[in-house]
Amino acid sequence: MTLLEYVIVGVMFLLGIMAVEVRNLFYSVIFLSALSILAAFVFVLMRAPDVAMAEAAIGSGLLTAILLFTLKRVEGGKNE
Amino acid sequence: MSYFGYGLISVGVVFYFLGALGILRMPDVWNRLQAGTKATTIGSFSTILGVGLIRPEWFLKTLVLVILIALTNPVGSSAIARAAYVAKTKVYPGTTVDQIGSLSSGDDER
Amino acid sequence: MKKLLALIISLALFIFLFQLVMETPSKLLSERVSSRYVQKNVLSSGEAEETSANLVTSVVLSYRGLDTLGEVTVLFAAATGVAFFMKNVKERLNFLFSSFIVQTGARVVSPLLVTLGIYIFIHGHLTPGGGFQGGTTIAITTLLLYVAGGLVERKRTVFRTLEGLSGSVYVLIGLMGLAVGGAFLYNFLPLGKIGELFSSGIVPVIYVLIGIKVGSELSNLVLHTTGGDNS
Amino acid sequence: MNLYTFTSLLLIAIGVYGLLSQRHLFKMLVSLSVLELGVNILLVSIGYSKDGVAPILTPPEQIINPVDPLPQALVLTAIVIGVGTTALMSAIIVKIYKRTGTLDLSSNRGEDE
Repeated sequence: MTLLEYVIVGVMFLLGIMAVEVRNLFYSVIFLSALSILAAFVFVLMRAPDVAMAEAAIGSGLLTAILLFTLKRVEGGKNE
Repeated sequence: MSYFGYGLISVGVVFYFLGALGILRMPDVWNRLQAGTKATTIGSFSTILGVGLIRPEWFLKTLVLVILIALTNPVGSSAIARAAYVAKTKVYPGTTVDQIGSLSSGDDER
Repeated sequence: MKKLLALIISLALFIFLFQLVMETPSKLLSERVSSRYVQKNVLSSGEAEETSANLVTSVVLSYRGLDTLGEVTVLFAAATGVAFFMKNVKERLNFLFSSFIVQTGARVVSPLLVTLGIYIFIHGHLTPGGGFQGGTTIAITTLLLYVAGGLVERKRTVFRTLEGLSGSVYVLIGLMGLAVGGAFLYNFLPLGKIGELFSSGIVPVIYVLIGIKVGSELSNLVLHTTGGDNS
Repeated sequence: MNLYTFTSLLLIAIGVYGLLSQRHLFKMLVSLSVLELGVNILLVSIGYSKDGVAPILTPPEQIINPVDPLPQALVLTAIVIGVGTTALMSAIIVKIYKRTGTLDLSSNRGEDE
């Protein structure tokens, strides 16, 4: 159980750094979505099932969709 | 009854392993998608039904879950495959048949 | 150079917050603010705040009911802002992968998803879930129908009407509590026993209203974000 | 101080680092989302105790040692409002792109000086 927690925390740290640092904006949104799913899992481990349901539905569904729609409107963003 | 459930869970684990192996070994996007989707659909079916057989009071809920997975999983994989085709992903050179290209060569832009 | 400076600043912030959290003592259960909501028995049917089985629902709708009204209003303000900024954006987003299979699948799955959302917010005071989660599920159904080829383009006035209606009824129930019991959002319905569907007074009613409001609000927000003719 | 509080502090630091170092508006939006996620996990982890149970009453017995439900209720509404504010920010970003043609903050610095 504790090994699982350490692995999840490590992966969350890596995903956060990747989401902030990666050049391609599309990859950035996808890493943010994966981070949200892992955060929902952490909420389940913290015995907060209500918050986990809201986070899983919003972080993986609505937030990703809204960010991708924005990205498509600004034509890929042209980062540098 | 519960031994049968454990047997179903073991079958599901084997299918999950085969799916992961297929994702690692297959050459391009569509082959990997096919391996992953087919194997994990059967794996999820037998795992969830096995849990429902071990705890008989949950059996109806697991049946609903199986029906939902049967409805959504093929649709999702077909959407991913079509998106990969539209985005002109690289195709494995051994591929010989391109049915979408021969069917809708003109109106690809919709 | 600038990245190095940002790294130093964020590391300093991290160390500062770490010290702050380390020195905060962890409280016992009896010293918490929420201990009154926690220590309750299934068999008793006591005060108004003690009869919903989900403690989070009890805190959201009994202890902070007025706050929840304010938060739903903030969501409404955000949706209005999105509609204002996207007003002149004419072109719609097109999805090349909205094939026949996806459309049929969306048509089959969407009633099941709406049913799931309604189940979640009706049982919000008994099981995990509630108005916010159910509303989000309904908004995701709207998103699915949009991605599958614009099947919900005509439903905008329905969403707008539902959203305004549920918000008005929320305020109306609060005012009825003010008239009956002398406090805004006073729990004036019969309370019942913990664990049954018709228990804990006005809490399930308000949670259903919040579910409808959040669902239509987020659906409107998604439809505004995708642009097109907002009318 | 448990592991989840540590995680949340790491995420907050990553978000602040992204806000300070990135010069692209969309990346700043993503950084702000990471920061918001960290703050949510921090709030829930304050109420977490190691041997607590989920704050849902199940019919047979009384609840013995639950985790604190107050931060959970706070975070529940904060998440739903967070998606509204993120959508508002992305709408403003689209408007800025339509007006100026770029989202890079370092390229149009000369206009407002």
